[in-house]
Amino acid sequence: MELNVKLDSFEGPLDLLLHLIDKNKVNIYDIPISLITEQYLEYLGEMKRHDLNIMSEFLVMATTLLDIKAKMLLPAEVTEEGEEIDPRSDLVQQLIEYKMYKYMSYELRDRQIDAAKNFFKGKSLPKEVEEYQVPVDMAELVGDMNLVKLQEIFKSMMKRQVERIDPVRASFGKIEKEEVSMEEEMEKMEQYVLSHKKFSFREILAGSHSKVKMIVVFLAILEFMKMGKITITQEHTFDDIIIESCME
Amino acid sequence: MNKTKAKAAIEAILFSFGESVELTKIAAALEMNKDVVESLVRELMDEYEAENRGLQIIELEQAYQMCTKRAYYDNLIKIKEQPRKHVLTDVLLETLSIIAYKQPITRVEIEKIRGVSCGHAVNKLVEYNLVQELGRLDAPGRPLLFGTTEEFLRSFGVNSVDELPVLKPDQIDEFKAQAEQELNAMEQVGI
Amino acid sequence: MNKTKAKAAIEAILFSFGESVELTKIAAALEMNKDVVESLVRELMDEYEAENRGLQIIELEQAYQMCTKRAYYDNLIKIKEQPRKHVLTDVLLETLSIIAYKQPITRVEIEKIRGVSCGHAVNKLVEYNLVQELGRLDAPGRPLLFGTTEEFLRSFGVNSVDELPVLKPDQIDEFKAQAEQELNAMEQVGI
Repeated sequence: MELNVKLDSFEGPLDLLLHLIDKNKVNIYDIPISLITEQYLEYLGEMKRHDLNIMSEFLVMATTLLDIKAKMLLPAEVTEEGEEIDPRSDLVQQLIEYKMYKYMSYELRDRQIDAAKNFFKGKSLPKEVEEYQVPVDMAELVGDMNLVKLQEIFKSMMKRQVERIDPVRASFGKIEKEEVSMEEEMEKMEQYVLSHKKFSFREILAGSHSKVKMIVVFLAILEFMKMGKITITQEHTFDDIIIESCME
Repeated sequence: MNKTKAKAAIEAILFSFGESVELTKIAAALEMNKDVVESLVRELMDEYEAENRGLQIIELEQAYQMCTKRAYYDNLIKIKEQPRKHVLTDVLLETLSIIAYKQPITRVEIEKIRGVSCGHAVNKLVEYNLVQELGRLDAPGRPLLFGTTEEFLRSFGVNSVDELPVLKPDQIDEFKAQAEQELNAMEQVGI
Repeated sequence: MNKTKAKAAIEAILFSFGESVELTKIAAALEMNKDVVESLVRELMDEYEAENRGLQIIELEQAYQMCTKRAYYDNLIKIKEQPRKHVLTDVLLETLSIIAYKQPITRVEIEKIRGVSCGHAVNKLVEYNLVQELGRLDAPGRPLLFGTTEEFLRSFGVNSVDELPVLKPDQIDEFKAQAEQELNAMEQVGI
């Protein structure tokens, strides 16, 4: 057999198999497995070995073929209904499905060539339409927001601003590096949860003077939530978050 | 708004937006019932079929878009450059046809059909905006599901994925039966 | 090419350009005499005048352009209106509340309170006509001062800014005291 066709030109092992079936003019439902396996392995021998990824895909098929070949030599397995199982049937199924999509891909290519003959155009809205500003529906925009809620938001923000100014650190003259250990914080938090049962998120964060500590406290809370040791609730946006213990 | 004016308005909308416009949007713009608008668009599409029109209206899954008829490509290409479509290799086309017919589909399923890995091909198709992520499969590992885009329909001249040419997945068996019949017929005549 | 097809081709050309196309260009695409093409364009223009068309062809010094008839501008605007949904996000509400209670206020002062930049939020509030520029502060850089608008008062049901329940300076001291108390309580349990 001539090996003038390089493996690179095949999309994969199925593609190569279809080529061999076609070339030998054999029936896909009755593949002469010895012949095809032999030819398949010959191709593989010719294959450039530099791309292991491609190579491995072809090798998987080679083992499948050899496996089928071996099974063909043994007495046929029989289904519950007493029908003989053809060891090739799975491969045939796969080949037919692949062949169908391959056929469809040619069909798609033709369609793409035809469809490229349609010209589309971009947006060309008249100036008056382009410049039109959609009026804002104030009732919809403001929704159920009202002055009382707005004031709550303002208050909570002023409070946050005060809290950002660290009262303790401000009285210190120098900055000390703070070692924060997750384990330690978890332990402390667990005790706090046990002794307080119900407390506020802000309350607990106020004790954290460094970003690292805040993050660790936050992580500890998340961790406890995950473990089901606490539940959290928040009535409205901007409200304080209430943490409750679930531990006995 | 009478029927004639409504159709004229649809024409104006499709022309000036250029891109595809959803049926619901057209209906809202006309302040008319969706079903009525759909039948009007269809009437308009039919009218555009007439020989004296150089344009056509295409359907893309519940959306419509105006474009030139293919017959005038030769005239247009003389004075206007057609934006280049991506050249799709065999690998890309195969992968695309599998996605088109089996969507929503995971990468592993595509690979099972093709017998080779296809991560690169899928990424390329997503990059070309022919394929998109459709969400995740509710299965171990929550793999991504892929499907075709509106751009796919436009690029391949298909109205909807349901209207893809011939074979649908459930037709594989039929296809097989046919092939077997042919085979038997051939054997009978001794080929 | 017969007259009907030539006119259809002209329609396709004018559509695909969207902008004005010179007569010479159209003639080149059709490989037809300029004068013949001109008379064909005029015929087409007349046909477009019919009531059932939403488009028109206008002439611009030996060039032609396809565009929407003015009568259908309202329909186009309705489509533009559809996707927009305005909401006051948390960021906008925070910024608005600061402006409402601290007006007139500069952007830098707002940022000092919020701890993050707010240029985008302020612009958005101005666009929504809830906030307006009140002038400039007599300070280095002469920064803009912002305050609430009449629309704000109307929308939030206030008669005048004086009616805004104001936070008094001693309330801020109270916050500070509260914060310190909480802090001490926490330190006692060692957090």
